[in-house]
Amino acid sequence: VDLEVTHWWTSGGEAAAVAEFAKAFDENTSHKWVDGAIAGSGGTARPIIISRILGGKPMGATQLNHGRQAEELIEEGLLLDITDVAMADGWKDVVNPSSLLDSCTLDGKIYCVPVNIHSWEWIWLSHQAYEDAGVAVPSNWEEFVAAAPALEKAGKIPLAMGQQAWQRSGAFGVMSIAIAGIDAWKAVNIDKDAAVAAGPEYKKVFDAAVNARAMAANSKVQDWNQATNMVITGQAGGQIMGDWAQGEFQVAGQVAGEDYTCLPGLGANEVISTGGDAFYFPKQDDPEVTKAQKELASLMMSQAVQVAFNLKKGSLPVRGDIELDTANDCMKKGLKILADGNVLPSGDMLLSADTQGQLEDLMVEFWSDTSYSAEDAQKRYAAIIGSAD
Amino acid sequence: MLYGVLIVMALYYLLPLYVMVVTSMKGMPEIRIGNVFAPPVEITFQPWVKAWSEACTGINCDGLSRGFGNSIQILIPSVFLSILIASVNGYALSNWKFKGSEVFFTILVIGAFIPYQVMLYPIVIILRELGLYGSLWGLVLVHSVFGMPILTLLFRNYFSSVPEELFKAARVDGAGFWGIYFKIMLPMALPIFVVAIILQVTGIWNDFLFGVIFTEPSLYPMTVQLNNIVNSVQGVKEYNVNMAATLLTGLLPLVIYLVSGKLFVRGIAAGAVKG
Amino acid sequence: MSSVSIRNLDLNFESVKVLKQLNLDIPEGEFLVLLGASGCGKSTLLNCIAGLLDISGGQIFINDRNVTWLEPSERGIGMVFQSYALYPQMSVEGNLSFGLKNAKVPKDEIAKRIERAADILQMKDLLKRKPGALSGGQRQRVAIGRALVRDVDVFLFDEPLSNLDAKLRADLRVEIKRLHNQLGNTMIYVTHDQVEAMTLADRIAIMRGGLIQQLGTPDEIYNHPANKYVADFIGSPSMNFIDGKLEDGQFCFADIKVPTDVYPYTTDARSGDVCLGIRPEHVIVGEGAEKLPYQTELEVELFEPMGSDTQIWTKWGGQSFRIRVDGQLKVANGDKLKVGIKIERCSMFDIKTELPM
Amino acid sequence: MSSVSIRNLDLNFESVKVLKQLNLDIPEGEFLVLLGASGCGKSTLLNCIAGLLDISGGQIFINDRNVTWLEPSERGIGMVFQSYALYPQMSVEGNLSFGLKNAKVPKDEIAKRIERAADILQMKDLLKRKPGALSGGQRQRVAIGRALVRDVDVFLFDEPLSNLDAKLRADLRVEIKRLHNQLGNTMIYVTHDQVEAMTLADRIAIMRGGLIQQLGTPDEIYNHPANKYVADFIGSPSMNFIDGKLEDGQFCFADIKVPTDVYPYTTDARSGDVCLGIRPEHVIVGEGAEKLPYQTELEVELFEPMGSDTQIWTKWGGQSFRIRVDGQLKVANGDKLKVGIKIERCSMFDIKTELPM
Amino acid sequence: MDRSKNSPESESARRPWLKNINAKIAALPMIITALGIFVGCSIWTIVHSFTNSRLLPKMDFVGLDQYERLWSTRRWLVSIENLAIYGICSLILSLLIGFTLATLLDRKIRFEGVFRSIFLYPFALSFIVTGLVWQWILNPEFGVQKIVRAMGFENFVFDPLYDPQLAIYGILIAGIWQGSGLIMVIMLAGLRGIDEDIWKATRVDGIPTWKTYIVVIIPMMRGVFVTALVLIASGIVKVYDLVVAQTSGGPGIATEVPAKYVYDKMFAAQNLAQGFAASTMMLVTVAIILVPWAYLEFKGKKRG
Ligand SMILES: Nc1ncnc2c1ncn2[C@@H]1O[C@H](COP(=O)(O)OP(=O)(O)OP(=O)(O)O)[C@@H](O)[C@H]1O
Ligand SMILES: Nc1ncnc2c1ncn2[C@@H]1O[C@H](COP(=O)(O)OP(=O)(O)OP(=O)(O)O)[C@@H](O)[C@H]1O
Ligand SMILES: [Mg+2]
Ligand SMILES: [Mg+2]
Repeated sequence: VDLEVTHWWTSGGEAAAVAEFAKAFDENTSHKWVDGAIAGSGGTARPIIISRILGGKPMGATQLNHGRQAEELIEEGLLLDITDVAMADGWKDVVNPSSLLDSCTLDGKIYCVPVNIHSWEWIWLSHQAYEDAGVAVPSNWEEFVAAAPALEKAGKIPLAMGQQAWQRSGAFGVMSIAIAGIDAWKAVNIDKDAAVAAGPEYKKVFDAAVNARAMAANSKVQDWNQATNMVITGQAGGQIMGDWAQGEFQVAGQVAGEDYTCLPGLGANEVISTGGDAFYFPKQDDPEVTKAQKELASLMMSQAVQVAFNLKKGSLPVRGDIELDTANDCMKKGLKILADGNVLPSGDMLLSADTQGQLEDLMVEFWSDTSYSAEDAQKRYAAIIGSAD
Repeated sequence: MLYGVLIVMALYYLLPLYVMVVTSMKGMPEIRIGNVFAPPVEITFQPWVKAWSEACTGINCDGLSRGFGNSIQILIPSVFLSILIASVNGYALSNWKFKGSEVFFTILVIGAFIPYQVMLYPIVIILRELGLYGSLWGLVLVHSVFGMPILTLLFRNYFSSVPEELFKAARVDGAGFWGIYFKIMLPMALPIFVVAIILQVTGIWNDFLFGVIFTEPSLYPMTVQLNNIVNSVQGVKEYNVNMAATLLTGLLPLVIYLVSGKLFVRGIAAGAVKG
Repeated sequence: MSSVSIRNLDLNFESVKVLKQLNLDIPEGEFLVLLGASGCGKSTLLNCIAGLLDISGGQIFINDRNVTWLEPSERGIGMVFQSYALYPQMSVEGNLSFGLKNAKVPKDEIAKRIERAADILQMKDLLKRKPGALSGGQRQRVAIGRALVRDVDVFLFDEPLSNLDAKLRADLRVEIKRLHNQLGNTMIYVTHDQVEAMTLADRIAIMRGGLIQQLGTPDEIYNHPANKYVADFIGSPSMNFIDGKLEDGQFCFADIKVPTDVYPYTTDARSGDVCLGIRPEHVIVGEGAEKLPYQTELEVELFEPMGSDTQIWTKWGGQSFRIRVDGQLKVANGDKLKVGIKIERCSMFDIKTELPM
Repeated sequence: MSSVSIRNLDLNFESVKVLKQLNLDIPEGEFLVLLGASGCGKSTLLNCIAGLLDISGGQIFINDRNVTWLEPSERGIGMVFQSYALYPQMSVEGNLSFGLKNAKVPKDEIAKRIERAADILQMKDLLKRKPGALSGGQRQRVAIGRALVRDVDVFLFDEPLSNLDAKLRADLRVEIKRLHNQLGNTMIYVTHDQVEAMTLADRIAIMRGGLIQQLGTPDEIYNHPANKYVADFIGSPSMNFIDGKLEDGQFCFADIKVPTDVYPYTTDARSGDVCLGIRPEHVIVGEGAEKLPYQTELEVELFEPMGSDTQIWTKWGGQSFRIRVDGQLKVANGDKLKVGIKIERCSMFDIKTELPM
Repeated sequence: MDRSKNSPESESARRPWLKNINAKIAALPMIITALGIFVGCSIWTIVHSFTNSRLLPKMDFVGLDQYERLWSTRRWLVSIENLAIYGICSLILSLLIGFTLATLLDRKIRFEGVFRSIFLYPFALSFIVTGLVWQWILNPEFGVQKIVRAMGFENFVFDPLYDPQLAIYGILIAGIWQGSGLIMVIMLAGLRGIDEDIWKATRVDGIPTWKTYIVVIIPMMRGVFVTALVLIASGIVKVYDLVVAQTSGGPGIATEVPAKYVYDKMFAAQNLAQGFAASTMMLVTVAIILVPWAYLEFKGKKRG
């Protein structure tokens, strides 16, 4: 059967990664992968995906951020239960960290295949920028802050930052892990403890964020990769961005450790969150299609496909039983942290899209409006956490 | 003086087009270093080729050409049906008033102000119940519905300006509702049809949201590829390809505008002037 | 046998009553003209007969058939409009055959009828042209032809000539009259031009505010108007009205007394406020004046030479008074004219009821 | 002193010559009517005088001032348009004062002038209304008022009455005439309605194809037309033309010979193809007929009673012939009428040159 | 004589209900659209705005919660303010520019067709394209600012899209560029419909041309302005693509608009009910402004 798969991976590396899925599917099964790519972020793709499912003409499989996004679809019985595949392939044993599988599980049943791990908690630093400014490349957040005036004097932007909401909200998340500490972070994000959010640990985060805001004031790019480009070219000192950024450094021919430095957890708390992408399978009437869906699910989790896919995508595989020899420096750092178990669940899994949306709104405003004080922002932040569901 | 103002205004309107054309013929390195207004040092048509036949959408790398056929396939029936419905509406509203007809019309005009995002889900559900969801005809229907307010307004105004006596003469001659519509009104309505066609071609050709929400990938219009080319969040932005792609996508409505400019003004004159 | 009869016709536009309990019988072959000022409901009445307006009450019969709710095309009527209402995209032939094709008349029959109509209206060589390429008069002829080919019993005309210039209007008027003589159909003709009405009509219905004021032959209407409105409306230049009192068989106004013995009173009321209506041509100037029972002298205030005759504006006892003299008579402002008035041809109206005395 | 004079005026629209070397002198206080068929250039000429069209050649003087290149508002003219051209969103008062305010005329002066205009045109109680709430005649009056308040030397009228119905037209015609008598301004009046021309004009200029065919008083034009075109154009009902030959002092056609001794020839050509023009009123029916030099008998083909008189269509020697009789005379189709023709009042034209003989 | 009694067809004296049935059938699509889609969907939306629907519409009523939250959200307030700024400016400027261009073109100029096409062509392009091009031209790195600086004005600053105070005007520039051509054509058509004699009358009255336009011509073009207004206003309320393409609402939330709020809440934040509440507010506003106007404009008016 022709199995249509929708996703929003349309850039070069992403498309190449998807192609690995398609190739494996076409070669290893009797079915055919029909690509339904929609560019833009989830905001563009999601209504399309939901409409298709609601309209009774669903696709065979679709990308969705796992976590809470799909809960309602599952409750409505619109998504296929693939527990049998997971049991047969023993996912429980191989998926690492296991939280990835948990977020695909509702009432003990598994509804999605996690395909990769992305982590947000990185800062990328430009060696050239610091050289030009005559200061050493920082090794943690404090040093980074301390070096900022020197950079500015040299006509550089200490912190590169794009305009998109998710970048700003993400950067704040990274800072809160590094500055407020893991316990406080957990209290806020897992327990939704508004008191902690309003408390002194988070006050530090907001103060730091005000500082960061000043450092990023002259960064006028829109897209995240344009911001990354500023780090690559030495116009900016650093950028807080997820692990996907290193793809850009690679394309530019830069070498980790020589041309740039990556610090997980801003060099303070070396932990990474384990977000990532997952595929869901809308329920279909045709048993043939169901069979194909399950075959695809199984295939996506298989070792060979995981390796092929993640190498192209630049993300970490979801299986603990894979060695990635070809991985670069930063990726290896990530793998090590992963192996050590210093992991946190990602915001996607903990907060509803609505809450995240509100946080993004807050962060967008906070980062772009210098008159927005730390106190006000923290108050609002605590309120959102308090009302989170 | 008069011409001076006109020429300055013309420059303002032409500037973006110039930028698009110029950029689409530059190589990427040139774009990075130069400014947007500089003419290309080395003219290249590679971006056009790429936009048309090589740019990737997911794993399909056949550029805009992939959606072109679909766009045409969507465009023709949508334009046809939406104009047919709207013209019949306008005709009925101006010549065959019945109790409440003006109320429906008023609702229709207010409908033009509803942001259509709001209606996505209910329409999905309606189409599902009609069994039209995901098909070409479902999309055609959606385009007809959303084109209806403005088009009906134009047609109504136009047909109101046709002398009532003509309509009476046709009734005395024994022509019925449809007879009068097809044999008398349609042949006289060329200018307003041109206007309607232009508005609809533009709207439908440039539509992205409906095309992608109410159909399946095999029917995705060209704008989906355009969106994919232009909106790829990650990776380097190939501005030259983007511009080439946008120009390619806009070509059909542009040509229609240029060809039918005079008729357009005439039609507007007939359809818009009477409030 | 009457060709068209209308019983208690009511027509309202929303709350406005435009036609009120109107009755009308038109014998077969009659040329009836509906005449009245703008807005009096002439077109509305015609549209009701044609079935183009849904009536609010009453009934309409055409050839003794109740057609009240029939479609216009089923009533056996043909209609000619003021703006011609030709289908601009069809040739003359197409215009003529449109109704027939709708009625599924066989091809050769259509051809025959078009030929006949083209013959009658002398427009054989126009058949292939589009209306845009025709002159006003030719268009009007095509419009008439369109009714002609349908072989209808009743022709309805709604001011068919008012868009034409004076000369053409006069010519086409004669043509329509000829056509009526030739075909003998019933014709109902709406106009607000009294010359048209007078020259064309077998009978004229004068309308006012949705009511028929008088129905009669042109002669009756001209010479025996049913009320002051009709008297005023008919006649060009129009009737002079002098307000005064009837006292002892004399009409008195200002300090003038006109003996009215010769006036054929229809009521016995011999006194009261009345209004004397005198048509300009019943005032004789010069030689003939002396023979008349009442004579006076009037001063020329203004004159309008019109070629064949001249209109003269004067004041009679302070009231404006218009007379008509031969075009050869040379007058100048300020001239004094000796005039005689044919009192026996005058009309006298009660000022309050506006009815003739 | 002439109020308006036009010297060698040329006007081309692109390559089309609409006015050709036109000369015209209008004395102060004259009421000149430009009369002609549609498209002959009347409005064009008027617009040139007003300065609304840039002329291609020649000069225009108003009150002996060369205004050829002045703005319309500086020429001392006021203009009244066929479509009234009132400013729809302004009240009558606004319409009247708009031009004055713009010329910075003091407030009280404006008020005075408006009052005067309102007085003259009897529209005091209309001042606050919008044009949309006025009847056709009232609108026309406002349009005239707009020219009036500007205290101009020359009034230009472009078919000011053609959008009105016949009755109103007749009334307003008289009003304009009165206005002229009262104000004494020069007035140039365009129309294609000959009745208007005849009744209003001191002199009429008959135009055709951008040329003035004849310039003269209404009487001259009616009784001594400069050519066949003018003869045909003027007169309602229009002149009968009978084609024939002039042989031995007799006008011959079919087998009829009419002695033409009494006709005042202006040329010596006593033979050739000619055309005899006879106005309907110069054909006498009944008593008077016997006294006339030429008599014949004609058969009534069709008659049009018009109240005060009746038009009768006959054939004379196979050619269509129209006569006018008193409205009291009862006729019927087929009646034979004894008629006499006032040959001395006829016109005779050379068929080729169309000039009178 | 009394034919109505013995006539065999006296039953036809009643009004047949089937009269004009075709017209009613033909109007069905319109009726269905008006009632089923526009009214139906609006009611559906309003009803769901009182629920706490998230990803999928559900009938789970929570009263006015969504509205309370809506009106305490800064982004929504900013959106409304932006829409007001954008709406008013765009309305005025579109009409002004459209009308000015139309008057220029109406003065019997040469190459009218060329100019007209130039002013009109942007309308053929989608908002996405418009947004993209203008984002680019206004970009300080390689757009206008760079050019002017390259010409020697080193301190020249022109980066409307990056200044929160100005960003909405940056969008305005693009919006007007795209839409004013159509308005111009409509105005031009209206001007062509003005009686020539009016022009002559004003010249005889000695009114300057500019004054004629303002005092006489514009008031006469009411119908044209109404049509133009409907077109512009319906576009303004729905403005979305342009913002997304040009700024994605940034910098910060400086260029957020209500339609984007609705869309983001419904689809990105998966809070349908919040989006519905926002769109209900938009609907209500539109209705408050439009219904009385539409009533006057269309209901009471007779044919012709
Ligand atoms: N569709 C309509 N709705 C409301 N009133 C109407 C309508 N049509 C006509 N009327 C009114 O009905 C009255 C009669 O109109 P009608 O057209 O019959 O007049 P008329 O005698 O033909 O006048 P005219 O000589 O101007 O054609 C007028 O007062 C007019 O305002
Ligand atoms: N703007 C123009 N461009 C080209 N030709 C024109 C223009 N205006 C008028 N004409 C031509 O000039 C000739 C005279 O026109 P004009 O309007 O003066 O006629 P008119 O005598 O006023 O006719 P009417 O009685 O119909 O008003 C006509 O043949 C007309 O076609
Ligand atoms: Mg009428
Ligand atoms: Mg003219």
